[in-house]
Amino acid sequence: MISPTVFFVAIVSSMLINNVVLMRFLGICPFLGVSKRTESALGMSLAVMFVMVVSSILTYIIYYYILAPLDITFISTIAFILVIASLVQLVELFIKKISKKLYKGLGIYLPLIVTNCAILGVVEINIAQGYPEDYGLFNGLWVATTSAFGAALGFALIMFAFSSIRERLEAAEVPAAWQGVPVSLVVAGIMALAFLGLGGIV
Amino acid sequence: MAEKTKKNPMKKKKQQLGQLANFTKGIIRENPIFVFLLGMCPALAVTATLETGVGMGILVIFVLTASNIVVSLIKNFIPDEIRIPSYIVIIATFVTIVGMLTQAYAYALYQSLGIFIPLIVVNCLIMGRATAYASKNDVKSSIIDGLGMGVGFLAALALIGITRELFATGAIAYGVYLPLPFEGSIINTSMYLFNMNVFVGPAGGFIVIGIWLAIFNARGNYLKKKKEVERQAWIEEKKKEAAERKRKKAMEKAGEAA
Amino acid sequence: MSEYIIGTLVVMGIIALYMLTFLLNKKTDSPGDYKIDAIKCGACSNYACGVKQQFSEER
Amino acid sequence: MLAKLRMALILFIIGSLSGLSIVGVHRLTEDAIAHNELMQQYDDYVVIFPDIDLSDLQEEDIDEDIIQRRIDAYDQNGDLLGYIFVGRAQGHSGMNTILVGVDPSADIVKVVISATDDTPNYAQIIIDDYLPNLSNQRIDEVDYDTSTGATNTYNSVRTVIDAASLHVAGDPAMEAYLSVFDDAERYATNFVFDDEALEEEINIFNAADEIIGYAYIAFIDDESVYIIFDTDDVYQATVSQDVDTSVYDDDIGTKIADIEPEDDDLGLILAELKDLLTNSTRVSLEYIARYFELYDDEDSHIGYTYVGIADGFGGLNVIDIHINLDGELIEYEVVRSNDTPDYINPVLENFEQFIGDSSLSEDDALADDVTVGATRSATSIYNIINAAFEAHAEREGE
Repeated sequence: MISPTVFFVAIVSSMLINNVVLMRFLGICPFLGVSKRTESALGMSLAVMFVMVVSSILTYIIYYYILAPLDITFISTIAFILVIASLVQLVELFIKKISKKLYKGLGIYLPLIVTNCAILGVVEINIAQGYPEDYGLFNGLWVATTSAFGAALGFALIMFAFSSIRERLEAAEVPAAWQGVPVSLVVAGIMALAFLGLGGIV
Repeated sequence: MAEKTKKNPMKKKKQQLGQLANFTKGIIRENPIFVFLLGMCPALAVTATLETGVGMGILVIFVLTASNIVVSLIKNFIPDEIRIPSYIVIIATFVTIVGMLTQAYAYALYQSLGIFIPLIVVNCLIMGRATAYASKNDVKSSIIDGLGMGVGFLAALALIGITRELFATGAIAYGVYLPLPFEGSIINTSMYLFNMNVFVGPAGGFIVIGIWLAIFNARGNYLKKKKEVERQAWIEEKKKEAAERKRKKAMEKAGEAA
Repeated sequence: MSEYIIGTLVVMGIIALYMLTFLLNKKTDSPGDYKIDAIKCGACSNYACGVKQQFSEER
Repeated sequence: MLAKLRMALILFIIGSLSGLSIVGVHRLTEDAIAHNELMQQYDDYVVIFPDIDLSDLQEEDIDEDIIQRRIDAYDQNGDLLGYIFVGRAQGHSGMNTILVGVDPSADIVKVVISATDDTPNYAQIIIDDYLPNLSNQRIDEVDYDTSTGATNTYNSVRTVIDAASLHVAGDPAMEAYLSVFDDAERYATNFVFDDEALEEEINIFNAADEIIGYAYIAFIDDESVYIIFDTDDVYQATVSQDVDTSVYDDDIGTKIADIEPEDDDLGLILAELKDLLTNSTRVSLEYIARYFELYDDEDSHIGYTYVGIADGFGGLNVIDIHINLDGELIEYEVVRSNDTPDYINPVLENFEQFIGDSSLSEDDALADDVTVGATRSATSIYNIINAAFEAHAEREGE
């Protein structure tokens, strides 16, 4: 069995050190677009978290149990994006059937997730890490899943933090040219500087 | 449209002009990054140097133009129901192909762009142009639109890349990532004056784009203000003219009466 | 030759899967009268346009 | 129905076109991609050895924590250019892959950082200012600069070089042993002398892990000299790069006891060795290398001195254990130790309670209040004394 520290390290490193938004530049669109209100930021994060973890598992299985044995890993890009897109469709379908409330809460974010590069990005990174070499084919799945979960947590953390900052930013007096996105980007830059300091943790 | 132009040569000229405008609109007026904020992820991630930015831009131009061509070719055959998924498949196919070509013929670029090559699939710009433009227009203008938007994207990435590379390394190198037959550096201060590592990293990316956006906003605001002032002046003039006319009319009336 | 067949078949399989889920989802009605209007700005199903709108609203 | 069929047909066409074009481009590019991936590795090889023959690369997977691979580099004529060690070590952000090129005489040719996630400018400082200094130094005695900035990157380079130095092909000691014993497989330090000239006693093993000979490492004018004997203490050879050993060529095949050393540097060492080997008996136990017979001032045989060696805290501890004819501990003395005196002295005092005993109680010897902070010192002495008792019992049994 793999030691628990591997999972701990996977979570911390993908959540804080290699944060998807601030360090890997993934999911900038929702970061700028859906962070105006804390509520919507959290809704988006939740939807992303679910899709990210499940699609990590699915793509891992598809890559290592179907594409790799058939020696056709070169089609992984098209396979991954279609798997993610199908997953999103399925999730939407189930949410529609299960609960109206949930659909109202999360449904609006689901179509946006397909074009969210954070999902595809994390999936590609997970595959590029080559976990099976380090942990074995099956155990690697759990490490990949954990690190996808960590990445999603990191995304949620940044979305929440940034939406809170933005709520304050609304009240601040910003020069006309800097209003809106420019000042948001500079704020994000400063946040990224702060996150650089976490580099040595693991 | 085409039939009408045959009848009227003047209109044909206008349309040619329109094609040029169609090309240039993507570069400044509808710049994907600075105006529409499309494709921000690569704009931040691959612009640490000019060359990686330009490389990304070239790949995007290729994918964008190719998918625009295919989409506009098959726009009449695709049932509305499966339009979006078909486009995703087409784009993903081109991205996979472009990825393999890069890996084969520009390996250094492939390595430095990393996962951002497959991520072209989810670049909103490409999907956006496919649904908004290519699916409604003929092949020729779709190509021009794709090229124009792509060049605009490339120009924006290059601008960000130049800024970041200059501040980070004090030099602009070429031939490192792109498969050029020569290599060297365009500008080389060869001192550590500008050697600010923060611009290579994520923080620098955010801040540089933020600053450029602010600059473009300031310019936009200024133009708007100028336009507004001109409009006001024009309105004043019209008002004056109208008043003059009224006065004249009144005088004429008075003259007649007299 | 077999590489062509296997590769094409797998790609087609995944496309079929996606289309199936897409059509299934499309056929499923949203609950109640609630209708999501995510793709407001036809150009792209992303928030970037949304940002642009917010941006101009803020001004 | 017709609409559905049409949709299915269109899907089929899109799918097959997309699949075929992807596979087609793959077939078109796969050779180029494979070539690129190979060239990327080889690029660094060429930087290290410009004359390398890429078609004749012999790679050996090592698969240790740090060193991953060793590549033997030959030139077009088939002459050995040197070795390349590929290692991975932790840099500032993520693992750095570092290549160390070593020539056959164990001098570093070039060090290349082939993959790094560290900040490019910092890595560049190391590449520009520090890596060139490493060239032409002996890999096992590299004089590292103190790096300012980019310490993590530089440390990863150090880690890989140090790890590679353990692997350096053409290990002079092993070569010396192989020149005498064709079947020599590995060697291990058996004993460390507290002596100016003599340094170590080495056991030479064959593939079946049997001892096939002994070697003594000595220093003459800062040059290592390997004096080699077989298991019957028959002189086999003296191997050294610079020291002239031909004087003793006539003695090859003679037992050490019968050699008459001359009055030169090597002769003095041989005389010392002769003295040692004729007066002591070898023991093959883990912590005890040999014993001497112990005589008192009137030359009567009163017991044995067992010379023990064990890992302490600061390196090897060498301790003499004196045991009388009844098997009781008379005395022990530290011949050599690098452990901190403050730690080892209380431990030594603690062992005084066993003087007169013929066995050790582990509980008393390693009592917690004594060994606090000095566990390794205490354990090493305990192991040596214990082994001395065992050796004594074994000798009595014979």
